[in-house]
Amino acid sequence: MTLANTQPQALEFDCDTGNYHTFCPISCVAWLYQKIEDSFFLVIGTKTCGYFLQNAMGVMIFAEPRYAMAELEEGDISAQLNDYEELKRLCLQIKRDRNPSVIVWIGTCTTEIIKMDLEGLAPRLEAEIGIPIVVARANGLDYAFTQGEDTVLAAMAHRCPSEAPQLESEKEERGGITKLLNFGRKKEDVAAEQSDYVDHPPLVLFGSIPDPVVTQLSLELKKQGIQVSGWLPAKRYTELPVIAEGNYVCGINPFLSRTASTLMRRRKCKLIGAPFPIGPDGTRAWIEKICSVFGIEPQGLEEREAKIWESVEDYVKLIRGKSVYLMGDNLLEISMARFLVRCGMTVHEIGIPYMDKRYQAAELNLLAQTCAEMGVPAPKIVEKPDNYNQIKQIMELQPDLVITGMAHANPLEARGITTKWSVEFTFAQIHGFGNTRDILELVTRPLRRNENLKGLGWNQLVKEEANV
Amino acid sequence: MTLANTQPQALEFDCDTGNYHTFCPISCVAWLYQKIEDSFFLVIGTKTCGYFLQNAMGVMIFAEPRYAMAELEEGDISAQLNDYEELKRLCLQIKRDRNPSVIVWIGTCTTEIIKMDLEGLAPRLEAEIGIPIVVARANGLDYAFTQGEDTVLAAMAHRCPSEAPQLESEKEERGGITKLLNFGRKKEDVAAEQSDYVDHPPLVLFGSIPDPVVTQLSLELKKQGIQVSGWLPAKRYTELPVIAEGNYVCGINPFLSRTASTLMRRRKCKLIGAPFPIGPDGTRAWIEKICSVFGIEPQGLEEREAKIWESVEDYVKLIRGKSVYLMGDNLLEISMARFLVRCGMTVHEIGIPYMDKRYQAAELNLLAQTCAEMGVPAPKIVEKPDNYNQIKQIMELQPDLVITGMAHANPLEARGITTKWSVEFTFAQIHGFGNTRDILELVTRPLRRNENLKGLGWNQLVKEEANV
Amino acid sequence: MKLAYWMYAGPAHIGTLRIASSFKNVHAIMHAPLGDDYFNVMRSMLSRERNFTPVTTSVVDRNVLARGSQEKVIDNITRKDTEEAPDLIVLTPTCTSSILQEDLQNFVERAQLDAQGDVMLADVNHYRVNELQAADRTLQQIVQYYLAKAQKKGELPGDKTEQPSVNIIGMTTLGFHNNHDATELKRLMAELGIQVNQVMPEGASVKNLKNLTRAWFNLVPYREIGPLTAQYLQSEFDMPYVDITPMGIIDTARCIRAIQKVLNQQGASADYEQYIDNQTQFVSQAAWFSRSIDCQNLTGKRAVVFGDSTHAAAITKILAREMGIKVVLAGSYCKYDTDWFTQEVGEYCDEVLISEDHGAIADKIAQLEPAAIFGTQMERHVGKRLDIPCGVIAAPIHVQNFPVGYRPFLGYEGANQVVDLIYNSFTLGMEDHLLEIFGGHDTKEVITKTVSAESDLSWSKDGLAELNKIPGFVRGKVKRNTEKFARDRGFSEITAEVLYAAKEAVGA
Amino acid sequence: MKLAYWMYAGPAHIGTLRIASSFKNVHAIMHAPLGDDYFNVMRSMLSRERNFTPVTTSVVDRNVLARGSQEKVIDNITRKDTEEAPDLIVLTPTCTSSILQEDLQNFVERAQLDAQGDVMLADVNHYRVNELQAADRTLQQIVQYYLAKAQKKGELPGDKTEQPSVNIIGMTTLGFHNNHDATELKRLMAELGIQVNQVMPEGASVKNLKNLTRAWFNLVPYREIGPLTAQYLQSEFDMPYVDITPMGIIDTARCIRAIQKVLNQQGASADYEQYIDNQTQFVSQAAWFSRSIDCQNLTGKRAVVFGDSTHAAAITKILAREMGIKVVLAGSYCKYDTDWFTQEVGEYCDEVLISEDHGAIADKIAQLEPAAIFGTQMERHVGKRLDIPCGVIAAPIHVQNFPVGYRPFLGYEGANQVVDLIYNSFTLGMEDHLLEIFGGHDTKEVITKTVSAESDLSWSKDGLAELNKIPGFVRGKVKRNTEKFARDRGFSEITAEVLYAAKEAVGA
Repeated sequence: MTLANTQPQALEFDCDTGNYHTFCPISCVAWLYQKIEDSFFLVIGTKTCGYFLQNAMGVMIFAEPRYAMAELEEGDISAQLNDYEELKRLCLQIKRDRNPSVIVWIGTCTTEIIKMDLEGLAPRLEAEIGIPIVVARANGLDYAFTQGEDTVLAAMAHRCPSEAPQLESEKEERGGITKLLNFGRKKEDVAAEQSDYVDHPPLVLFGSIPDPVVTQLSLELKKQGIQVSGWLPAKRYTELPVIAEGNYVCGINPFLSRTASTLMRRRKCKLIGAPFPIGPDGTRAWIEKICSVFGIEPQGLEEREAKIWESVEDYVKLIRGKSVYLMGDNLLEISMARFLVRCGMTVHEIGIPYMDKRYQAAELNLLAQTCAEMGVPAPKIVEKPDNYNQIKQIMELQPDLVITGMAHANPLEARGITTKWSVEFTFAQIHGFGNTRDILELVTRPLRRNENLKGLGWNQLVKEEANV
Repeated sequence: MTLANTQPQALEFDCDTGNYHTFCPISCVAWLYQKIEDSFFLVIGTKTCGYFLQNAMGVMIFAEPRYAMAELEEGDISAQLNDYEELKRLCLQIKRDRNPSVIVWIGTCTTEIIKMDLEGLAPRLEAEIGIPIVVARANGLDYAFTQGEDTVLAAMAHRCPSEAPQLESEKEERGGITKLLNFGRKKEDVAAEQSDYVDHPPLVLFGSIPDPVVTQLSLELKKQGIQVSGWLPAKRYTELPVIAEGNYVCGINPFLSRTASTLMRRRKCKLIGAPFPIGPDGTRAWIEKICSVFGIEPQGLEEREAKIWESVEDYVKLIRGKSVYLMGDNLLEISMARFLVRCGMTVHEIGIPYMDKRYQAAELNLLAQTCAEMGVPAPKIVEKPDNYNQIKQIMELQPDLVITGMAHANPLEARGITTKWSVEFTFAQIHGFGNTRDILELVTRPLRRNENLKGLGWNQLVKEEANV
Repeated sequence: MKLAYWMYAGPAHIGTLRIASSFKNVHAIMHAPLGDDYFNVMRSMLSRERNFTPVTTSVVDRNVLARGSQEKVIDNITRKDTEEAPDLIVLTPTCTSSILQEDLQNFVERAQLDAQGDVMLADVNHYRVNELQAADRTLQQIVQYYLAKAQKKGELPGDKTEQPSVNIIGMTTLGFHNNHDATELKRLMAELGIQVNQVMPEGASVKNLKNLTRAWFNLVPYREIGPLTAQYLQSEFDMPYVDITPMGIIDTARCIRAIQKVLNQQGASADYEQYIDNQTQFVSQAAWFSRSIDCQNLTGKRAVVFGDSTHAAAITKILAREMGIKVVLAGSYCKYDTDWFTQEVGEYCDEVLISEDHGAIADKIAQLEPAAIFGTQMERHVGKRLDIPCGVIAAPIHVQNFPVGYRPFLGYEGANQVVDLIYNSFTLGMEDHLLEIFGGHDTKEVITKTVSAESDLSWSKDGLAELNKIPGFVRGKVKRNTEKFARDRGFSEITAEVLYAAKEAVGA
Repeated sequence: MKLAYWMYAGPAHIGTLRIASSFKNVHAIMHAPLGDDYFNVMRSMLSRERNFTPVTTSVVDRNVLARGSQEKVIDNITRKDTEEAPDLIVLTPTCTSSILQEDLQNFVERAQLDAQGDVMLADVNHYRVNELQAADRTLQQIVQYYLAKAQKKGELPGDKTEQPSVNIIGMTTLGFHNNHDATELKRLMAELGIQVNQVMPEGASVKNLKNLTRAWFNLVPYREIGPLTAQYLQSEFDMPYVDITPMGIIDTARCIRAIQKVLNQQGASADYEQYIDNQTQFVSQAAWFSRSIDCQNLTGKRAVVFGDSTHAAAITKILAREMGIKVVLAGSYCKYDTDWFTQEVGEYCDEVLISEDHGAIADKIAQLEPAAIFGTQMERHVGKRLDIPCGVIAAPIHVQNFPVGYRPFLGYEGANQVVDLIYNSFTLGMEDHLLEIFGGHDTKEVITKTVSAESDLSWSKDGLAELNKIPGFVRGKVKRNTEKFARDRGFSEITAEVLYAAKEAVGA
């Protein structure tokens, strides 16, 4: 790699008209209900919300999952019905049918517009029916796609206990991760192993990722002697981590700014602002930052990163020197761009629905630095991009790859532009060293496919091209 | 019902050229391997035989069943290979893979023509590999379709023990049916119940029918105080019934003349010549005949039969007064015709591949008598019918229903003739009082269907009719 | 509030957008919050559309809410008017934005002042009608708009086409097999010597709508989308219409005969009887299949049908009349169309169920235990859980309903395709059963779950042993019938003898 | 002797009878024992044939064996000649009767003395060739017979048709989707402006065979049946032929270009490039599907293909070239055609398997664990047992291969149909996986069978716990790869850490 100019250029920011497409933030129920196994998510909204959940996730879910709609009907909108009684009826039915440990109410645009007082109703109903009710306003007026998770985690942050439980049995229960890591080992071994850890203040990580990735990242930190005392969210609502004043917290997803500020302001935690553990470069930077906060000298990380890069060279060589355009969809864009630049790509432009420059500061710095190190221009970052303008630009620039939302992928492909759905990165396992191959498998798939088809000359599959 | 003339007319018999279609007798493996659960059937023949088994049974069987082909190749036909060594190799493989209690060798036309000495090879190989080998010549030169079962049962009749086993454990094992009937009862109850039975010489029934029907017929006889001491075949080869000289035997299928004569001539049994227990009339006659042999006054049979008829009146009224033509396929034709006449049908002609007038004497008498009682002409019975002539006749007579083999059903339907596959009666449960509805369900199905379609005017679905 | 896990029909704005984006060169502006714009995703992903969906969201966010949306909506309309020069821009809110009770009609009028193309507000109540009703209404609204406009300008042609001609009304984007149905109907019309004046809305241009009245009649193949337009054209322009769905051999013939009548009333001398006969008996294979031996084996089998009005009614009639299959339940989720549906299927099924609650339908299926289901993707999954085969005959739309190969439901080739669907549903289910029967029984001692302890009666060991000899796929039924028999006769224990007595008595 | 549970191709006489009964007004006399005549059942039941199968068995029984069959065979030939007045009677023995080594040629000659129609003995070795080879041979024999006869009589036309024309050779009764393929090829030829001189043998009359030579060229779409005839016509009458199977977009284009070349060599000036382009990019949906997002998700998935030469080779090429799917094994049961097959698929798959032993193929599939199989009915059942979806692409014929709806494999519509077949095979399998992933995990504690004790390595409890978090459909693979990794590195116990180390190292 050529290290032309290691002085980072300043990143250019812009904010466009906002006629862009992304998924509704209520999407988050699709992965959160799986992550939190004893939960039930109730989306309070219209037929429009319900039909979205049913259709747009790319797969119709047929079994009765642990989420449902509270579909508002005309009587609810015109306030002829009593919200409390209606919600009580539905929650009692959920309690009877599924008996979850928590019901999460997901507010929508409609509950905002009709000013339904969910936060006011919840405590009363919680007391009456005896199940915790968490309220999250995952509405499209204020949030985009993955930020739905942010609203839920911010709401749950309030529910984490502030001190370790007194009862031994309860303690056992909350031991989630540590217990897992020690699963099946003899007590003495466990005790002996505690000495593997450095003595440091409690660290809680936040962000919803599949359990295997939780284990991987926890093991990663353990190698540096760092013990993760809990994850928000945990596998079960009843295992929410203990969060005490002065604890350290660190996010693993770039769209969790609200959760971060809640933990800082309301729970008085100290936020470790690090790049996100996506790609080997990001993962290394993330660990290094945490180590530095705890005054630990990281061990073997450089070699580790180098080895990972070596092992994925077969994929990296497919994209090195190529260009990519990120239309903006899931707020993972900065991390993805930084990783792809590190892989040797040039980034034309990064669209992003929402840009919290403070929470993403470390990631933005790493992006600028990576661009400088790789000798490529720093991309322009456009918040709330205008899709129409983007597509015009793409047709001119003819990037080698466009990472885009689902609505534009087929039409771009029909015009000879290679695309990848951004939403796949939302659902795939992309965190940590071990998943580098998985991201690259996704990124390179359309390139590999179209390389394969190239010889066939089927690039323009639309007849007369009207003005886009 | 009108009892016009109860003097039976003489039945008319004929034997035609024999250019007719029916299934190969090796078909019997398809039901016998299921009936005898610890068996393995090895059909020794050509690719032609194997492809038949695979295709013509109307369903391709994909799992490795307990039958297979020993496919004769050019070297076998030209006798360049040693039959004994070849069969040994295959049987050892079967022993290794499936470990059956018996291997039944099914000889075919080809083994006849090349004069392969299966009966000579079997005892040597049986001794060498330690598994009983039964040889049956189910070839198409001598037999038709269901007679394959006859060849197998006749061969097995030789293998039935002639006296009860000495060991208590073995006795237990051979108690098949009786054990089943007493299953789950206390010893004392069983002992007490033995008194339900009249004291009569041992009775063994022969013919392969599904286990539920075995139970039904055994219960039927028990009601008259008659104890069935065994069935040929039994559920397992190791449970073959004890057959001693002087025992009574009675067949339940009309195509078992060879088995009957083997039991009489070789095992010195007394054959009860009865009509077959198909239809409530046949079942009643069958039970009465057995009772009469044992000097028992049958109880409640008349009422029983009447009740059954009453319960199937909804089906019977669909065929009463209608005409049927049996092209001849599975040797069940006489029993079927007799039953259908009793239902009020007129039978135009009965084709039958093979007619043993002695073994079927009681059934033939019952047919003549039934025709007389029902006031319909006695049908002509044509052995080895000529299909071409039959179809010409059918097109002239336009019967309401034709019971035919599989090759002619669709073309007849396309010409507006209502048909039923004879082969379905081979596979369905048609014996005993309790299955009357099942036969009628099959018989009336095409009539119900075509009644339903009649209004649509789709009767002639072939364009220009060439000479048939 | 309604607890909902699944919907059969989408919200109203989806219907409006399906109509708008079916037309050529029509753009829709959706006035809605971020995330409500998934119509574009559905169209692109499900129907594998090559073109960008001509729908732009004028995003409602917190700022817009505070400031009012008028400016933004009008800006977006005029901007699209400039950028893409559509013939028509249709504005629609969604359930959410319709609550704001803004004067959208006024926005439209203001925008029309600047726009070169036409601008229109889709006029539907987002809480009272669903996707299908809204689509029907929007199509009628657009047609009415352009006919009124032409009338005003004196551009409405007064004549009919020289040859008999037809408008085919109701083909839309994201419609269930609509693209292939349209092809098949065009072929059918060609064979009948009828010129196709227009097919709409899919692929139609609003500029040509003024010529609609030149056709001799309108053909409305679907019950859900098209009737309002046909009724409007009849009452305003005296155009007759035929609304018999040509699905299945019988109703295709009925539809053709109705067309013949309509043409002959206008002076033609069409005689399609010979065509119908030839198609029915020799060209299409469906009638022959009905008569063939394969189909004989389906006689009397029990089926449940569920879907939209059009497909559920048509399939019910095909099953009952053309194939001799017993429809134990026919149902529809088009609650607003209950009377029509009930009348159509009444004589062809045992029971009618009109419901939008998928749970109610699932329960019915579980209880009725049909041999096959013909329903939506939801019923297919119910079938999977219950191990009952299901053929999919109706929307909600799924990517599998956009096959690349030719799969119409209408006309004579449609009749062939429906035969395959029905036959394969039964036989693929049958295959498992045959494998169970013929697959040999190398010690299957397990008592299946249908033989559970849930019953109030006890089974003796010999009774259970006999029960377990019965093939799995009828065992549940035999068990229930036997228990009913035993209860009626006051037996407390079911032995083998009771089992067979029940079989004799009630055909268990 | 060979222990056989299943056969991919039937015995020789089936091939002969398929050819004879494909022709119009040709009758076959089968000299065979009772029960060997199930060809009539297959034709009637599988292809749902409306007409009686024109095959009569001259039954060989014990009496005939004793007396000799000459009289009976000749009687039956002359009887049929009188009864049905066929143009030709074809006599064939079966495996069984061919052992008798009678002089059947002499029987035929004797019968010919009395018969009005022609009489012929099908000349194949029943122990050395199978159904497919026998069919190829019998067709060539019949063609040769009639061309020789015409030549002798001086009735052979010397000219070509005015317009470019083609004979389509190889369409037979009981052929895999042959009826729809024939329709599609006729449509294709019409679009290319090529007149169809004859299609044979299906529906052809032997009386017209003398006109075969008037066509400009022969088209032989299938590798199994037709080539011998085409080669004969080339060597004797200098007729060029095209034998590229037009299956899939690429080979359809290749076939059309070969036709263009053949026509232009004879003085035509055909230019089909624009037609090919338009079909490929806009009319057929197959090329667009390949480029679409749905298909992107198939990239790199692993498939096994098995069938006859024609279909297995064509599908392998479509999967590899047109859809980017990795064919880990391509196989054929046409052992006699090994060289051709290997050469055709060599560069498009990892491994080639030519075998008639279904067990060997099943074992391979189990070992390779592909994401989908494209094979015969047998492989479909193997797939069912292993829970791997399978699309059926080749004979042995099954009633499901006689769909009532239009389902060609050849030409542009065939390409569409093949896309559906492939896509549905993967997605229906995928659907189960998605349901597993998205269906929620309400305490699934069961360790699946793939995680069995069969391995020599022990899994720690935390390792097992992690393994069980991996979705079921990849768990087996992850387990094996991890164990391989552990074995290579000398770990005796697999902990969570080892599992993730393996993932990093080998992408387990």
